[in-house]
Amino acid sequence: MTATPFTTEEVARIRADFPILARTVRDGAPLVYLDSGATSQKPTAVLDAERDFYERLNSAPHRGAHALSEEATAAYEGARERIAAFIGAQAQDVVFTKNATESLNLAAYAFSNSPHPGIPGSERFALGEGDEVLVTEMEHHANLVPWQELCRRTGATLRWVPVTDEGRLDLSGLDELLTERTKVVAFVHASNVLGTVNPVAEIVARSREVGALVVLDACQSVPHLGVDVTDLDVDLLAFSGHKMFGPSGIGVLWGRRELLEAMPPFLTGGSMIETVRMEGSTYAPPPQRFEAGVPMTAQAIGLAAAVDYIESIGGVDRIHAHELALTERLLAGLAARPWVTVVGPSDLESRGGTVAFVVDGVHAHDVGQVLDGSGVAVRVGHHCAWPLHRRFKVAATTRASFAAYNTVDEVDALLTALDTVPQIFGMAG
Amino acid sequence: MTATPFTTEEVARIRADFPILARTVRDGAPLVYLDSGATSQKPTAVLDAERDFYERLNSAPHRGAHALSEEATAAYEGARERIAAFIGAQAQDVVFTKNATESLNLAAYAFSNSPHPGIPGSERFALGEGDEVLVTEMEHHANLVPWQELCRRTGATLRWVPVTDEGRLDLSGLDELLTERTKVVAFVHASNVLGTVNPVAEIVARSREVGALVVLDACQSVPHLGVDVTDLDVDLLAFSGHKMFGPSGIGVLWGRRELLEAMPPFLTGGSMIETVRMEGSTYAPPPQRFEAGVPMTAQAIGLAAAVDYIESIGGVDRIHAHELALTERLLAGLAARPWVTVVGPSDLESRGGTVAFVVDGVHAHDVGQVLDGSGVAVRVGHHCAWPLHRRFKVAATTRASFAAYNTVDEVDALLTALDTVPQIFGMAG
Amino acid sequence: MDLYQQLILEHSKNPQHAGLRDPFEAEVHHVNPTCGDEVTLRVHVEDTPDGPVVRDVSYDALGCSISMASTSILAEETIGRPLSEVLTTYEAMKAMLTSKGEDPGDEEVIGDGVALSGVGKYPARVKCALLGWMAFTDALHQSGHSTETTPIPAKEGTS
Amino acid sequence: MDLYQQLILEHSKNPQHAGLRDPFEAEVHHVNPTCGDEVTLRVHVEDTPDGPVVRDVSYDALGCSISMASTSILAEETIGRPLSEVLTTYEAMKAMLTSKGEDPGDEEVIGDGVALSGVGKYPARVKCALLGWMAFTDALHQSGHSTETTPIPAKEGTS
Ligand SMILES: Cc1ncc(COP(=O)(O)O)c(C=O)c1O
Ligand SMILES: Cc1ncc(COP(=O)(O)O)c(C=O)c1O
Repeated sequence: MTATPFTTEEVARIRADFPILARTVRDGAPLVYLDSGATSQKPTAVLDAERDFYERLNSAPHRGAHALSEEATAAYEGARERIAAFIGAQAQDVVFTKNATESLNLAAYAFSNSPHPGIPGSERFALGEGDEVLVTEMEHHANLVPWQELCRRTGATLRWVPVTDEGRLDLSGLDELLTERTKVVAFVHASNVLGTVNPVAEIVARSREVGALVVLDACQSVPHLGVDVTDLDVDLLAFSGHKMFGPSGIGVLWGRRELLEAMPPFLTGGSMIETVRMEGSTYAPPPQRFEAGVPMTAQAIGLAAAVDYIESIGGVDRIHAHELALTERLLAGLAARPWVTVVGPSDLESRGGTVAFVVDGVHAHDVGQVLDGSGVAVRVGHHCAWPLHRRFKVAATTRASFAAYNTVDEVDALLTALDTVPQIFGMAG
Repeated sequence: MTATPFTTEEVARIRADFPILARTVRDGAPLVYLDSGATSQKPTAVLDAERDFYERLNSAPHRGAHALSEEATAAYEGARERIAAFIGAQAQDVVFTKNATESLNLAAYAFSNSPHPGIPGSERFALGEGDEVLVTEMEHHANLVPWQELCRRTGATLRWVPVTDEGRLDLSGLDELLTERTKVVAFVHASNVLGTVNPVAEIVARSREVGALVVLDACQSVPHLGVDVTDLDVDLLAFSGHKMFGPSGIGVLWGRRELLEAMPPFLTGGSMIETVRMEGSTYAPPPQRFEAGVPMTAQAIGLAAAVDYIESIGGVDRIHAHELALTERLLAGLAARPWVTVVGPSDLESRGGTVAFVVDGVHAHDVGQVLDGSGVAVRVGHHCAWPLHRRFKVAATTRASFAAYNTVDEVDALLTALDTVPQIFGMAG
Repeated sequence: MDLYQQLILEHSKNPQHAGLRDPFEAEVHHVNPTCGDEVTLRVHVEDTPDGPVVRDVSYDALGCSISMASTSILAEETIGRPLSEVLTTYEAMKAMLTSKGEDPGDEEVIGDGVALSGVGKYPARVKCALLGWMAFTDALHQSGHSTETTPIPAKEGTS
Repeated sequence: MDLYQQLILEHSKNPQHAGLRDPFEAEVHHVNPTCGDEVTLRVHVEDTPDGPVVRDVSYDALGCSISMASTSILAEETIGRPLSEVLTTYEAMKAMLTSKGEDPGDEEVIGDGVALSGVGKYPARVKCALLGWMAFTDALHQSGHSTETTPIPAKEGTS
């Protein structure tokens, strides 16, 4: 990688684009926001784009022939093109959802809604007893529970790839786990807890051998690593807008054209139909087939503005370089504190800017509370990856996750606040 | 009804709250927005509320112990309380979705996802061959296609109440349609085409007799008539935020407590769980059970601000009175033009502010285009109620739909523009 | 309204070559899901030593003046002409209609089709004007003739 | 941090009456789904001529200092006392915890519970402090004792 972290001046300029970063919390502590893995903050450009849409173009896209509706449609479809280009995709293969969770459920329900008499090729998705779905032990609940429920609905069996002590996928037993019975392999690109970046190419290659479809949870990779769907060569890919400087309430499901075409509808209603009679309906081609009802128009436009913003500050490569530099500093700081254990890779190899850790003898909730007292906002708990926490035999971890606007000083603020923890809880510090 | 229409001054003040209404379209024609039935415009107060959330409180609600997350959670749950109160409901019975279409699909999928081993009481929803679902011929696709697909998935049979020539439900054959076999009755409160307000009490009473659940599509009634869930006494009720001055990307499903508790999850993932193991998961109580993933936080807050806005201008009663006054004027104007036929009730009895019509010999698309040339934005087509249009043997109608910000002059602008139609298309005018 | 040129109104009131006729190799039914407009269309193409020739295009259409006129013009501009020329006309029509009003259309190539040049400025109406042409190329395809009948390709993003 | 009073830290490090014991009439398992904290809790209530008396509360808990301390205090404040008094303590604890910091708590009624008064200011931690109490009232309920054990009622809207 040749991209460089942001300079101090660059970060200062970036921070100025995010009004919330100027605020204080609790009793006047400046906000140190290290919870971008949960949701990122929003730059003014995104808020302006949404507002501008509402103040000038607002109307229901694809639903009218009047001038406003034409302009709204053009803006909405323009946003689709912009977002598609950002992941190396064609606009018509990008489906808008409310969040990645809906995207992944859309994918999972396709299997239990198949075969669908009105969708040629949907047999491809039909799942039943004897079929298997393969996930991993490090999945976010959003890429685990929908598959559990799918298996419940269809009688298929859920299997999973275990995780090593270092927080990497243990692919040693893959030959037994991934077989002709496997119809879908669903896994996370970059873990929202460990920071681990998984070997997509290897898993895709093995899945292709047995004819399984590959669903990638790219929630943490699209904003932080960058993603090109052609390079990744997966079948379906999901991410959320709110983790990449976009508004809440918008997500994406990308799919290979021929698969989207063979997928039965999920949410049904207006604007996803071809013809409707009381006796039955036929459905529009993708992406409309999967966008029932008045869509998240302003949010799509806000997300396109977020993509523009990312490009304007130097693109995902620089963001990644910047976040890795912060991660390196944090990992070094934590390594110097023997009473802290990092859960996940301790080096920068195949890693994103997310660091989870435990303080010996102190519950993560208490650690987080102490940090919060100094204005440092981290997330505590199982981060919607409860099975992963069970695997590491901890109920909860403390997690710091970075974005382009974080500074070296903020890493140090975290470490300084952390040093008060052993003292408060009377542990050896 | 004792509420009065807005005075000219009041409407002028209301209009000033909606920046978009100041714009012109095409070659400088002032915008006459008569398409609020598709989506309403947004007042500054709503845009400010959303922006304020993003600039001061933004973070993932229910997901953190830090100060921001606590504030975001309080704002999100405060919005739920505000919106619940607006429909006479308890906050915990209000589920946030992305739009009414998702709300109605959530309801429909509950029946095919039941019985669910983890949800006691879900047998109540289980549907199969021999069971029936009753809808009406005037449904929006959003309250028709999900039930068609549910019947396809379960083997149940879809039946429907026909519509009279006057655009009212023909309940004369209800005894044959609504029987012990009927498990769900789903119908629209106020038609988005005809303007007809349906007799909820009568249909609820008849449904109770046979033990069928009642699902009400309240998309056009919550914003324009006002709704009290206790008075209506239905079982589930759906509406969208964007039609009531709220942002796009937020909808509501309200349900009776004991029914929501017995409903299996629909979208699954983060924040809707109780415990998660690789082997299986258990689920949170409502409303969380139905809100998987990072929610539409800013949008919920925007919708609460929309509710405040409605109250601030005098409440739904005055809005309804105002819209009826405009409707009366439009109906009179259309009645005076023998080359126009209104589709739907021609008087104000049980009626909302939506008027659909056809011009003899001229396709609605062409009518709409001519109106648009004068800045008058109406909707043309089947308005996502295709079977209703087939019933009236028209491919498409032209629809004007009102909101609080419309004026008497705008009704006249529509009529004036309409008078050019016969002339352009060489019909007797 | 500049959109409704006299030629369009004439075609839409008196659609040329309307009605469904024999013989034909393929019949298709297309709808515009936003407004419910429909067209049933048949093609009869004959193979000649000089290549395929469109002998007949017959149709039954229900729609707005733009879609009616466009289908009428389609019939007028295609019946009796070599398929290769007809496909050129189709491409030229499509280019004009999707040009957002930039391309005024070449009367040499698209004949009365130039009357539809105003449609490009109204994106919601482009589908109306293309309905018949989409049905036509689909019917050609189904009757075994090669066409460039892909739907309007989505533009590539510009990242 | 004002939240972590000495008393809380002591209770959480040395949870009083910890461990699962016999006899008991009901055992329940509660979790806090946001952080994964868990408690298994048993109650033993004896009916006496003067009404039911809580003879034992035993538990196995895994959680943050707030939830550990709260459960420890719960055991201390309930074991050996008449059920009616214990329910009053519960209501007072709940009122203090959900008061957003307004209600400092009455030491007469809730004993060491006052050390948790700071929790009310941190809404995300209220669930931690209530975890043991929710389990306790649930266990009472399951053992057939009437309680006011409804979860914190949602506030009515104010339209
Ligand atoms: C009566 C009715 N039902 C359902 C809907 C669907 O609402 P949405 O598109 O917001 O999901 C609409 C509006 O489009 C409507 O008018
Ligand atoms: C890896 C991963 N997958 C899925 C999700 C779910 O995303 P959302 O809550 O936006 O639907 C998240 C974030 O919460 C995530 O980090």
